[in-house]
Amino acid sequence: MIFFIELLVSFFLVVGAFFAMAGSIGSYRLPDFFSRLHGPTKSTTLGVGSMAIASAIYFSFHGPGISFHEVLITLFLFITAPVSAHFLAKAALHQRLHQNPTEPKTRQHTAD
Amino acid sequence: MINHLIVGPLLLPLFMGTMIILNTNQPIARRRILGLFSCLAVLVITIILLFQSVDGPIQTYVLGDWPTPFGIVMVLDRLSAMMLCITALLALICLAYAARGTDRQGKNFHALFQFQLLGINGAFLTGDIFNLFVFFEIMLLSSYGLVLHGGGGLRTRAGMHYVMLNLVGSSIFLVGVGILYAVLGTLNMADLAVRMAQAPAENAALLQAAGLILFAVFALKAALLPLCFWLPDAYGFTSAPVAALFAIMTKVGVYVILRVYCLIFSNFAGVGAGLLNTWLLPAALITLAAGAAGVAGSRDLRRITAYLVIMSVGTLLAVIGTFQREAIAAAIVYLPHTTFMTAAMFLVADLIGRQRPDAGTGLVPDRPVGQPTLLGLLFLTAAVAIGGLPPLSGFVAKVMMLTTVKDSAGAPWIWGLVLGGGLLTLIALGRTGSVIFWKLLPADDTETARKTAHAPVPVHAPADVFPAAVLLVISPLLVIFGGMITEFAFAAADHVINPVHYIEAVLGPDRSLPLLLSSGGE
Amino acid sequence: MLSIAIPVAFALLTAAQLLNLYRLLKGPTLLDRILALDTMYIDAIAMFILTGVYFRSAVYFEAALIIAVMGFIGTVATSKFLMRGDILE
Amino acid sequence: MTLALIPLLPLLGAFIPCIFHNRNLNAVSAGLIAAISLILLLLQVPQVFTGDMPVYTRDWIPAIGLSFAFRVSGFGFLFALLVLGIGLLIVLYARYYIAKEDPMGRFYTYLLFFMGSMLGIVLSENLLLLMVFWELTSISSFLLIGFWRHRADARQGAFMALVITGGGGFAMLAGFILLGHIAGSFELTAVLAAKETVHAHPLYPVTLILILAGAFTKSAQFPFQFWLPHAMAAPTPVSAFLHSATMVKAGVFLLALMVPVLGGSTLWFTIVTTTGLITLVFAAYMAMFKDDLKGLLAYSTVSHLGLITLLLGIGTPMAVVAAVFHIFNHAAFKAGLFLLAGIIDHETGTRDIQRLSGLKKAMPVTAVLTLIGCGGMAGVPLFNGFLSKEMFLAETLAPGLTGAWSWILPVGAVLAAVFAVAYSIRMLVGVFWGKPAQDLPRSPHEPPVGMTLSPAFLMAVCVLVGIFPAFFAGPLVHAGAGAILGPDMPAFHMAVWHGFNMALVLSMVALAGGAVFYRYRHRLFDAHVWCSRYLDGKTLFESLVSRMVQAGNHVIRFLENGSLQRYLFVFISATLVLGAIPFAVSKTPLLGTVAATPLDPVTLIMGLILIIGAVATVKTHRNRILSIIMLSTVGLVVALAFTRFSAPDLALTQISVEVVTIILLMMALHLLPPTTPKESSKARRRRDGLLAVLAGGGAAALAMAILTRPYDTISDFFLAYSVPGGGGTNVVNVILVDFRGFDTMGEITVLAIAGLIIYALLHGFERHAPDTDEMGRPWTKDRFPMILVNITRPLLPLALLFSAYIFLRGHNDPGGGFIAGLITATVLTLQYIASGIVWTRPRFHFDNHVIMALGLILALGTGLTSWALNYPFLTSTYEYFKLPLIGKFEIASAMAFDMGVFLVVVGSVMLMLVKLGSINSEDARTVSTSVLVEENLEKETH
Amino acid sequence: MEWLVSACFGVMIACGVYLVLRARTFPVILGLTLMGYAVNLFLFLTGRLHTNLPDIISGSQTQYADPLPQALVLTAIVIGFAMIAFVVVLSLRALGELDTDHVDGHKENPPS
Amino acid sequence: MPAYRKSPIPGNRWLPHPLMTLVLVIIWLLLVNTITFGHLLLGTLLGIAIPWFTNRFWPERPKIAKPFLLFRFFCITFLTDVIVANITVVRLFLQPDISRLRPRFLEIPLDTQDPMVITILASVISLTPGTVSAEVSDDRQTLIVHGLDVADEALAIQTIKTRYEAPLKEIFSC
Ligand code: NA
Ligand code: NA
Repeated sequence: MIFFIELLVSFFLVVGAFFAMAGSIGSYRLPDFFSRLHGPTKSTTLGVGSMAIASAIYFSFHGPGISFHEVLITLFLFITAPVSAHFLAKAALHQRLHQNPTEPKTRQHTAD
Repeated sequence: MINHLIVGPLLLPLFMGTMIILNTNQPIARRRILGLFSCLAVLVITIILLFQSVDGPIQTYVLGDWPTPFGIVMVLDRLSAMMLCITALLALICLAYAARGTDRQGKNFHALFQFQLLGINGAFLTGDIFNLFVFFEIMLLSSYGLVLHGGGGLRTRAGMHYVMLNLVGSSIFLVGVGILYAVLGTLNMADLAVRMAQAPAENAALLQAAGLILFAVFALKAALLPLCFWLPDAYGFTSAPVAALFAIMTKVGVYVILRVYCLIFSNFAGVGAGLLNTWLLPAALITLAAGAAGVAGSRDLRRITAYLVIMSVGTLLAVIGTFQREAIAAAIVYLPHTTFMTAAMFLVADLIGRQRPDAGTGLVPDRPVGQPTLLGLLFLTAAVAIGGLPPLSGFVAKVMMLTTVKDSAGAPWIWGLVLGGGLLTLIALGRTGSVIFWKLLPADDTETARKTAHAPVPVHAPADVFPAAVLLVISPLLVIFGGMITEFAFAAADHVINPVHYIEAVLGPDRSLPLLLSSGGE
Repeated sequence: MLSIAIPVAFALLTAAQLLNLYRLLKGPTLLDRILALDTMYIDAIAMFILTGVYFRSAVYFEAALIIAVMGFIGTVATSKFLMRGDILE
Repeated sequence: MTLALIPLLPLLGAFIPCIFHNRNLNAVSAGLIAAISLILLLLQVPQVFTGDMPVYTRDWIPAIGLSFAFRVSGFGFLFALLVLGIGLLIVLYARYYIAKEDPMGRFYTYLLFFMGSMLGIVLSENLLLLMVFWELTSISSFLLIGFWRHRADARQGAFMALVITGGGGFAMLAGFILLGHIAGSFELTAVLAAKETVHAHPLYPVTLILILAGAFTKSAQFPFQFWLPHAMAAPTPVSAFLHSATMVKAGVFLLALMVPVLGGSTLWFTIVTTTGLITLVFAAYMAMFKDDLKGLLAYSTVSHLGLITLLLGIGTPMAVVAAVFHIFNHAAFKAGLFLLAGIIDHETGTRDIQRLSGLKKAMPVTAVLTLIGCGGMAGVPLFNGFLSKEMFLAETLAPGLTGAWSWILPVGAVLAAVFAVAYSIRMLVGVFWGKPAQDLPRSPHEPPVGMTLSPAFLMAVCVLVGIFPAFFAGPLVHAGAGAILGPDMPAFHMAVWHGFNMALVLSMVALAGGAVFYRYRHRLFDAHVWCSRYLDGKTLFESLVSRMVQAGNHVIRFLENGSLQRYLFVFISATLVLGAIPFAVSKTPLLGTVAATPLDPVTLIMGLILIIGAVATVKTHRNRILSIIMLSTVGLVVALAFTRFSAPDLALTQISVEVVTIILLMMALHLLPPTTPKESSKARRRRDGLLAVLAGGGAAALAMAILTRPYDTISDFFLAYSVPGGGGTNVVNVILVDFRGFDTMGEITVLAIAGLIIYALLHGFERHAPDTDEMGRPWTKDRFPMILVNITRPLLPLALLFSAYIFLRGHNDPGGGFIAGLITATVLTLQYIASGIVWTRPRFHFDNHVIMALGLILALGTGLTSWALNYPFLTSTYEYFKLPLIGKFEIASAMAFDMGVFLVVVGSVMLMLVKLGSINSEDARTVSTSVLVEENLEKETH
Repeated sequence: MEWLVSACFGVMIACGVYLVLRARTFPVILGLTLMGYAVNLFLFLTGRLHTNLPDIISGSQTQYADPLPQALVLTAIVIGFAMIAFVVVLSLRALGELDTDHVDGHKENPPS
Repeated sequence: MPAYRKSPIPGNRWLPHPLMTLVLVIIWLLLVNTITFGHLLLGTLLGIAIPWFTNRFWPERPKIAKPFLLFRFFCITFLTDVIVANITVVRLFLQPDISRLRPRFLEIPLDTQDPMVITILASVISLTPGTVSAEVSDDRQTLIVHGLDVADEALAIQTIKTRYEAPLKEIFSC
């Protein structure tokens, strides 16, 4: 295989994986839910997109013909990830607005 | 020439069940007709198959035309033909009973009934252990639906226990099948038998474990102690025609035990040989004893009948547990008798209970039933048959069982428990009969009676009583044609106890050769 | 080149999954856990893609796409459960 | 065949009286049937009296040795004659006795049924056939005794009779089977000839005891005597029949029948003689104190049966002759006495000896007849009982008896005879002599002639036999005893006067002693009251039965305590133990020889995540939604594992199923409590935890055992034939839709059934969901968030396209109908989540039932097409086509099958979800019922 | 590798068993689901562990994973899903009929 | 709940949704990863059949007034912003002192009430620099956005409005 192609694939793979991990680091480190939300929504999505591109390049040069279908994954994630995030944020907002001062017993289970 | 009739008892209920689904929003009469027609047609087919099997060899039907052991195969030997026939007849009768109103108590009764039939028939026919799992699931899931049909707290609770136990059972079944495949590399039961016979010694424990794990599952289905506790509530609280139909369900467990442990773990099966020879008999005897205790200790006719089902399973498996040809023949004679008669008792109990507005089927005095002579006669016939008193079928079966097991090591125990259990049954049913029919309350004797004193007691139409009567008529017929039936039973037992026949029919003579050699010829 | 890149990518993704697991177990709120699970799904997609490249096999593509679809639906359903209780109404 | 008809006529004709509503017709028809039977019996006289034995045999169930075989031996003839003769008399008598308000037809039906059963016993040639009739008498007597069903004593009496005699029957059945087994045949002729074989067999004692148990219970021998007096609750004609010629006589019949094969051993002698003696004396003693006429007669019957038993126990030829003779005599006088007691009861309204008095004025004929009967019963000379009793006394003195027996027997016999005289006098004198009673329920007078006819006939027999025994009874007794004894038959002569001998002395002692006892009876009564408390078998029986019921109840309540947790615990433990046993017992190693594959860190960490997820599911299980989320992790990692180990199809399926499952769980959770209370005790949690750890350990060991073993599989066939045979490169899919298509057929049936049941369970089921979440927060008012709504719109066609893609490629690449179906169902679900049922349902307006059904039909139809080409069900075919421009493409029949799968999946999953979603919403329920759907959409559109 | 997979299977079974033995319907259902996952995994294991040998017949591949267990697992997954769906609904129905989610219908919590 | 209305887009009974058909054909070709006439035909078939079936589910369809602008917006503005935004965000995640972040909510007044435009806008915001859209007010007048590190609130709002809302409004001509 052409070295350049391999380099390109390697680059996209590592960068993608790095972004994915960065997203998780974000969710690991950040102090509150709304901030944590940013990591998976943006970084992880982009990371996976990057890896999909790597795959597309790889298979275009390895398979029987050009391979673009990985783009569909990226496309789909780009459509859905913001909606997921929006939904989670919405739920969090809703819960924050209606925070009950006297928390029932079960709360202790929820928050370790 | 392919005998497509063999899959008739499967495809017909499946098709008709589907047709019934399509008629979900139509008047119920249409679903009833479809269901009854299906049962009738299946009955005709199974009778033809039964007659074919009497003289003919074991027949096979290879689905998809793939060579065995790769494709799934249906196997029709004498035993499975008989089981099919019993099921079809019972189903027709129960459905006729249910069509008098039970089917209106909930949704989708008729479709579920057909699928129930499909599942049971499949379990009898299939020659593939994983396919057996699939049919078990069809059978169980339909039975869940039927058990719960009509609703109500007690019924739902009992149904839930039944469901959850069997769901765990299904998981365990898969583990058992998995081990067999993982070691022997096949799923076809005949092929499993052949490979079992050739399995090296280092796989012995694993294969035996598979066999015993499967036994736990089958024992649950058959309601063998200590796995029978779900039964009294489930059968006692469900609707009568369903309980009656379920008289065959425990027999599916018995059938499968007979099949699997006389084929895959037969006496010629090398490392798996005679796996249950030491286990089955004691378990069955304890079951029989526990069933007898339940019969003696219950205070409701339906529960008594449910325990009678447990007793009959104990009896059957105790006799089968000797693993002798003659004893198995006796079990084959006993099986239709006990199935039909316990089913009949469920229906009779329902007929009685509906005419006792306060007590139902409970053993407490109530006002007289509306049709004492009719119901008394039905009850008496069922009681005599179940109690093993002559001249009805229970007697013949009992004599045959006692005669055939007399040389086995467990004979004294079997004799003692079968006869003692019979006596307890007699006592319990005698007591039941005298309380229900003879120990009457005047119409205004008690508080509750006064309340319902003017509630009209429903009078059973001939069509209500007919199904139960037909079931009961089977008993004397089994005696009158006892000669033919016992002859058939011996022939059927031949097929069961000698796995070579089965293997030869499924895999051809070449593959059965190793087993034949290991068994030292025939 | 790829023989280095792929293990590195695997290591990064696995580390990401561990971090997700931490958040999943730690919470503190239910939404944090749902978010962590959603991230696990998406990282799983990445793992599928990477596996496909590693094995030079195209059979993992559909699995990746289906995880994307199912993960989305799962997250939406769970969030709606928290907000409305009723998922289908 | 004539032979067989004798018992069969009454049996099969039993229903005939029942069909008439006229009392005379009832009686006439019954009488006619009995008479025909009698005539058929009498036709056998020439043969029987010349010593021949007519036999009729037909095979019935050879497998168990049951044949349809009858014989008329002299003994059987004697019995049959009694049964039919007395039976006819009773038919006549009952016509007058049974009250108008009682169902006479039913009475005669039972009676004929009973008669036939009894005839069957005495005429059977096959032991098992005899058993059949034996138990029939138990059943029919149960019905007869309980004829007056409203009376508690009748019910209890009937029940007791059934249990005791039926239970004895079970023992006898066991004995018969053993006997037949030892003798090698169930044919009576063969069995009776097998004395040596039987006696030599180790099972002889068991056999003997079992058979005796049957005979003794039936004949009410000690200690089973107590049921008989309570059977007196039956109508008197029944009692007369049961206690003279039938039922109880069946026991002694059987004893006599068995003498040639079982008799002659010490064991036989000891058991039978002892039992007979105790019964004889004890019952005679009890009879003295009975105020009820029938009670007195009942104990007398028991006592006389003891006498016969004793004779058969002694077993000498003359004893057998005496026994046969006494059977005949007792039948005659006892039947007559019962009928007379019935007359007294009928005419005075009471049977209480204390109340009755001086009836001889009002009822002279009855008095005379009773006198004859009592004479026979007491053994007074010139009445028939005297003759056989004297023979009996003579036998007790037989020189063959040694040791203690030599004096116990005669003493006991005399004592019993004394009591017999005493109670006979009491019956006669107490009722007919003395001052006429004043306060009787009815004013006494003679009964109708028809009613007197029967007892009169019987009493005539008593007198005639008593005076001319050789003429009237000689041939019968000769034939009867001869049939039992065969060549051992002694020469004897029956006459009133045998000369002065020891037996006569004893007879006289008895008569005198009896008179004395009667004179001083009041003193005895006082003593009796004290000891009778301990002698009531009925109380004992009832307490036994109720204790048995209680014990049974305890057992089942202990075993079946209604706790699912316990059942599951038992089930899982049992499985675990069963699975462990082979490893514990055998020494084969757990692990095989296949080397382990190397572990990579990624797999290790994903495995750890799975383990942590599973444990977390348990840890968090009280907080249910949290637990669901943990469970999702497990599902996800399992899907990853499938991918890791070369199963992409499984990964696709697992992940799809998992999400749908989670959605289902959450939908249920909305209505269920959000948390699980902490209610198990610590001990239980530890116990469950231990079982869980053991089960998990066992499971892991099992997996290791498998993974380290080599195996040889049939799968190579699938790999080899997938393309050439099934036309697909995705072997897993080809297995599913082709090689093992039948499994898939079943699998989609399961799905459809689940849909049906869920529909049935939730139909009409409504439940209100909580108004707030578990923390008390209100639900958001934004039911259908705009952004989601707008995203799901374009997503639907895209996902459907994807679904089509997955479907079409399934045969050759990962995918297939099932996964495609799940994708379609979930994206449709997404529409429901986004826009609600009310909006979505009309837009996806197909009836889910119909979709499911069509799927099943499509799969079924695909399978059936192969029938047309004479191939088995589900035989597949495929063809490659080449079209210009399009190129090569394949059409496989399996695709149509897969389409069926697709439809079933979509239909059933949608059915489940929509039904589940409609539980707490009335609007949704309304719109879900398909009839309204189109209208709704129309309304919205305009 | 075999050790790890076996351990995973064992832990899932253990957790499933523990949950199945609980007194409320919901944990029991969770347990059944978990057991279902575990058993499917086991059934899959009967074909042993294979890396990168998917059962798609192609000219370049000479070895394949055992396809039969995979087919069995697919069937088992579907059946298991049907069962879980049913039992979920049953638990609701039982709640409606018995007014409690206790598996034995007990309304009052027995003291622990 | 959006009201159902007749399709505002040209199309007839047999081809209710030409644009969707085109998109589906393209996606089909992407999925199968080959371009042959057979697949083009199959894709077209599906592209016609699926909208025909799903027509009822998508009653209100966006009108794309300026397709070219759409292309430019997504392929240039959006894509670069996503990449830049991610690098920024990753920097924030990895910075040693996480407490230096200035997370806050922004309330963005909306100039358009078209649901589709709001949806796309919200999505775009979520994928680009440090913002996640959290809620649309009931009256569709404001979009609440969470910013991860907001220095100047007004500036951030202004950027979003000019950089994303304006072009989107133009593309969908509302
Ligand atoms: Na998710
Ligand atoms: Na008196």
